[in-house]
Amino acid sequence: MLQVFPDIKGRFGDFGGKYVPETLMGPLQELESALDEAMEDEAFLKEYHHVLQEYAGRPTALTFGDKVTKHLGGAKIYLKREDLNHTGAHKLNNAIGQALLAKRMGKQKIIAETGAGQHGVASATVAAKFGLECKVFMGEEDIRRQELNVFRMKLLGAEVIPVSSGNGTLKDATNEAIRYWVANCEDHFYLIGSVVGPHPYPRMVRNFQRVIGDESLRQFKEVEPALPARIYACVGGGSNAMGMFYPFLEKEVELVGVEAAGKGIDTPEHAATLSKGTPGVIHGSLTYLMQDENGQITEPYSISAGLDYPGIGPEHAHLFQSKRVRYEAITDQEALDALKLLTETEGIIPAIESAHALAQAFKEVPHMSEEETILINVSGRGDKDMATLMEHFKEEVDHAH
Amino acid sequence: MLQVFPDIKGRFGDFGGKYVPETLMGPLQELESALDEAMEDEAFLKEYHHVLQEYAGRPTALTFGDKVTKHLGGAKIYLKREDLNHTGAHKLNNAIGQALLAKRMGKQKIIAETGAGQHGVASATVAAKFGLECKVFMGEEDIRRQELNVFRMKLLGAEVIPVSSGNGTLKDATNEAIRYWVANCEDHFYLIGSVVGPHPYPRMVRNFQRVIGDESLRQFKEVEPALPARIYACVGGGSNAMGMFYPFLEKEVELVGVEAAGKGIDTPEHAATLSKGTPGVIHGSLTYLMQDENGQITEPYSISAGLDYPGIGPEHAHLFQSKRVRYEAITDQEALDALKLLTETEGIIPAIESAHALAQAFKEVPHMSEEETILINVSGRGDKDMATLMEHFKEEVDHAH
Amino acid sequence: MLTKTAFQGKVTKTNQLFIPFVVAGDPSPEMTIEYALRLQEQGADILELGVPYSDPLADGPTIQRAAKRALKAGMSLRKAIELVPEMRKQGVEIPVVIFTYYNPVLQIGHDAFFDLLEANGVEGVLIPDLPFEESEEVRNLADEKAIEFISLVAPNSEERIKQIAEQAKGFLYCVSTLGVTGERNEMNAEALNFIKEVKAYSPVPVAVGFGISNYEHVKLVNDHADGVIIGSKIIRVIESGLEKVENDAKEEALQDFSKEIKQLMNG
Amino acid sequence: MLTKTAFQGKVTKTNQLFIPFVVAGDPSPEMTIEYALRLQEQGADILELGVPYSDPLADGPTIQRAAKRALKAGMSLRKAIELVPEMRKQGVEIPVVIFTYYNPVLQIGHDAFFDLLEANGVEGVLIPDLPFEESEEVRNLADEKAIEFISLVAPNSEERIKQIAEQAKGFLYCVSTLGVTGERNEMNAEALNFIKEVKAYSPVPVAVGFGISNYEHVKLVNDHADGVIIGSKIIRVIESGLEKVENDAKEEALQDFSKEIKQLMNG
Ligand SMILES: Cc1ncc(COP(=O)(O)O)c(C=O)c1O
Ligand SMILES: Cc1ncc(COP(=O)(O)O)c(C=O)c1O
Repeated sequence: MLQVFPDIKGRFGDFGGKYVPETLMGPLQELESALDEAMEDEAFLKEYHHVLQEYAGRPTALTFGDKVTKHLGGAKIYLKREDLNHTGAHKLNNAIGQALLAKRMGKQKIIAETGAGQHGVASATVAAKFGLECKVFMGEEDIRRQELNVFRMKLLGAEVIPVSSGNGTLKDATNEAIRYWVANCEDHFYLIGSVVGPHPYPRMVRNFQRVIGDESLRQFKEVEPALPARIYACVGGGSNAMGMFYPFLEKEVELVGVEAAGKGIDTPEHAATLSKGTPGVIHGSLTYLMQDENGQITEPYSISAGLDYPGIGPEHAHLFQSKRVRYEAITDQEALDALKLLTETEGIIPAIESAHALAQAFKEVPHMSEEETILINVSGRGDKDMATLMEHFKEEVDHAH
Repeated sequence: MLQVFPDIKGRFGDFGGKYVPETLMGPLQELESALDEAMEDEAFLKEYHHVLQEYAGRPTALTFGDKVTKHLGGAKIYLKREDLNHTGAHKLNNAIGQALLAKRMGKQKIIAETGAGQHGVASATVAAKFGLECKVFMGEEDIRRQELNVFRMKLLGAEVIPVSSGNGTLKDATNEAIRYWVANCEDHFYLIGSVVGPHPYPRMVRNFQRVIGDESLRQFKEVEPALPARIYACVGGGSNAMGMFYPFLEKEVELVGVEAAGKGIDTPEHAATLSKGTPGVIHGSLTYLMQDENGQITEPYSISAGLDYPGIGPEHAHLFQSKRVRYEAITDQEALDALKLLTETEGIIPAIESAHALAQAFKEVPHMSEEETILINVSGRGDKDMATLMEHFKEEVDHAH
Repeated sequence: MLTKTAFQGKVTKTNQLFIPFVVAGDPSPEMTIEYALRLQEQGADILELGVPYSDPLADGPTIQRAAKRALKAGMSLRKAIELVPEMRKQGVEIPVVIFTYYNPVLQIGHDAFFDLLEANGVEGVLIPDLPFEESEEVRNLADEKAIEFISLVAPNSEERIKQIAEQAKGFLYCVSTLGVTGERNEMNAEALNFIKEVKAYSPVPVAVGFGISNYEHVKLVNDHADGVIIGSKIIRVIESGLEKVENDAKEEALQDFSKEIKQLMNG
Repeated sequence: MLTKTAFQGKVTKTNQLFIPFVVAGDPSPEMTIEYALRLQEQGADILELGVPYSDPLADGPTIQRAAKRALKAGMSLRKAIELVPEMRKQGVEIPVVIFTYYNPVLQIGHDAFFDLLEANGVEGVLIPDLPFEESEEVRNLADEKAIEFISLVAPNSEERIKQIAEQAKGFLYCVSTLGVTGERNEMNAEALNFIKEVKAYSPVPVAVGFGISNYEHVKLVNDHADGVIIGSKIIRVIESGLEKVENDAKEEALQDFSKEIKQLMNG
């Protein structure tokens, strides 16, 4: 049965585990015990769901995309609106869960890594809301690229710590956050932003994100007689996808994870970990990753900062290997086109990350029947991507009229 | 009884009416008839509420601000979270209502005015969603200041029409939109963004925004035994405030509207229409406005583009005159301070507009008893204000750690 | 052929009315009087004296520019009204209609406003943003003071056309095409039908405005209505002479103006 | 006083162990051999030969910099292992422990990796991100090949301290303070208690690492443990000589190096 994953060693089939310096084994054990207790505690779960509802704005809407459906022809398109979450993406669901757990464990300080800044903002947000001290590790290159989110975190009271090691991007920020945690695990809680990292993180983050799928299942039943034929979600680390997929794993629904093909998976510039990577260890977990022949991790590329990660959650590696989930890859250009289409037809500007899922779905629906339905997880809103979008579309829209 | 306002002539006490060129009298009459029919039509109301729920993400949350309450001491602070609405502010509620009405009237083209771009984005959004052609009038000065929102509207497929008359700001954009409507009223629907303009706009917009107050009333009863002692909302044109206040007008609740005092109401640079203006006619309505001794409308000032309007909805003028609502004014600096406080304590970055309501409430709660509760309408999120906030806070937050 | 009485007999011509519009104070009060005199010379029957306003909802860009110039020169509603006796002194004899938005009137107050009009010998008043439904008090005051309150009707006034036309005073201002003031190149056939309907109800001359900018238009309107109202076109002629006025070639500018107006009205 | 056997008798000294760490290929394979020889001269008992890695989770900035230099110079896990016979040829006789992150090992494959270690005469292996729970297969392979699999214990390993210490091979690496590698100025009293506990369980010498950067540290550690592991400090000495190495003053750099190491170990 799928639901018994991960096993006691934190394995999803061949993947997962805890590949960490000895100093972290204690803190991970402490985390696991606290997590297991918390997830059995009605009061904890109640508080988590209460905060989701009265603070984050859940449940997020399930929107029927009537216009885009008409435009494309074929299966009916439904959108799960994680873009309506407070702070603009699904990331907050997990941040809330972990922050509540940190508080419960008596840790007054949290650390987090961030690439584009979405998880950093979510972490800074829960730190403010729950009165925790917050340090966000962020690559120097990303700090330059995401000035606005850096400011936002600081305004929320978080300290943003520039990481100059490596290439100064997400992978390096994660390394540095882990190093800092190693040295300061006694009173610090490390709030990881996706279903990656050593056990129990992949399980914990999935469980704090499964609210997406749980809600979708319930909402879908209210509006359609049958479950969707396919569900699409983009995959960076894989948290929005796992959160969406998990409650559907044992249902008869085709699940499609969409990676970033960047400039094309036949070029060196992509972030299609499952399509082009190989198994290995990254950030404490055995999973697929992008690496050279010597096992050195390589720098990924995607136009969307949130998918620009050389690894992937170990549960995805397992679902890939077991073929339960189909994984596809979408290029920058395809994602941008899908973003534009959704914007023009539905008045929803999605995050470029989410646009990868949209693009794959938009490719497929015209070949499906009108009786079928599909569901796409719109993991976040596009506000954060405006600078990028302007670069790509400014001329086009300026000449539209 | 308050609820009978406006009367058949569109009057709220002494205020309101239709002070428009003769050419608009026909279209306004047509609009009024269509509106009256629609609001009696169960199917129309059902669709409006359906779109609010499954597209805009309503109901928006009612959040208890436990940390800011503890920080300030005194009455318990509740926040109505219009910032969680799709596109980031209450403006969409009204845009949805009017767009549905436009469709019902068979008008395939909408026009809208915008200052900072929030209503423009909301209009462009509903235009995309409902398949309407959309022209947004925007002052040239505002276009320069709000590049991002301009791009967003264009990406949504709207045409942004630069207005160079006057000072190239909201007032002038509104003039120009009205002029364009005069010339093109046959097939164009004018989608006004606040409770201003000639009858029936103030009533219509209020009724499309009252969902804020209706929800709040219901949600408040679920969490507190008594109604809030006071309710606060910022007032630009006055739509979020009217929407919030309306269902409470006959309840025993003190209502507080908060205008923008800019650099101080004793300076020439403010937008405190009720505090410092006088009755007159602006944009087709008899109400309070800011003008010189010759009856020329003067340019207002506020750090928040959404409050930077020289008039105010006529219903507010009436509620001011009848003293049912108390109106206060908050300076730029006070609003910024309140914004920072909410951000740091609750992890919510509000729009600077909304921060005016917060600031007034924060002044008052310490003098209230802990048994009392208050409710603040957080009309929008602060994402759109990041550039302004960076200017004001960058140094401060950079030196915080 | 004009048969109806208007302006208490001051407008007695039997041919078509020529009603020009200028903005008081554009570019200066003195020049406004000069232009008024030239317009009278060219056969103007009634002068619409526009009061510049910060937010002229019913005006196109040309008149907006004129208003901006006049405001810059310090013009106001009160000053515009007080310009009328000055005009008279210098020879303007045709009736003057003060064209003003409502807000400045409100600030002076209805009674004071009409006292001012009366005291300065103003014959008529037109308030473009005060439609029939909002104007009862003002209309009554105008009647008391025997000042003509000019009403407007538009093609889309529909069942209100009759109502408005029947109570019209002075002359009835017909908006020939939908839209704000400005120059357009074609007359609208539907508009002509509309004029016919208006004439059937109106006790006073029916003049057509909004968009008349050349002799062809004038002829077309005169074939159907009792007169033409010309605004933006005249402002543009004034505008084209601004440089000369500024450079002390005032006389030349005024000669050009007269020539252009003559051409406009007579082909 | 050291009494336990380690490295199949190759470590036979009865005084305290000195276990230096260098990064293979920093700044070049040749120089790594030179430094190894100098360390042996200064009394090193075992050499930890670090394999540079792109994402060294357990290392501080100093070792990260060294890894970057070595990667730039083309170093890899395979090349690092193949450097060992070269060292032997040039006179390095002390046991060599390959220090590598797990991912490069995985890419070679467990069996191939141990074949490679064996073929090149490597005595030990340390994989900092392969904790006890994940290392069973690797430990078994190491045993088969009679290669010492070096384990680490940390103060927060708690009930696992006993488990890890009891199965330790070669020597047991004690993480003296929480944190990644780097230089610190003070030794931690709690850490000393922890060392005592570890020694009680361990069948092999207990060496302390992480943060040892001067003679005071060395003395303090030697008072309680069986040896010291010194990494970052040595890398910094190497770093300070980089310029000389580049400028063909290699001999001088090596002399400086020896002097500094001597000072570090003997005060
Ligand atoms: C909107 C959005 N979607 C998706 C992702 C990718 O993360 P994950 O794959 O963990 O959902 C991110 C990461 O920042 C994101 O911001
Ligand atoms: C977030 C927000 N609040 C308030 C306002 C002011 O408008 P109103 O007074 O109509 O609510 C605006 C206008 O753009 C706005 O964007």
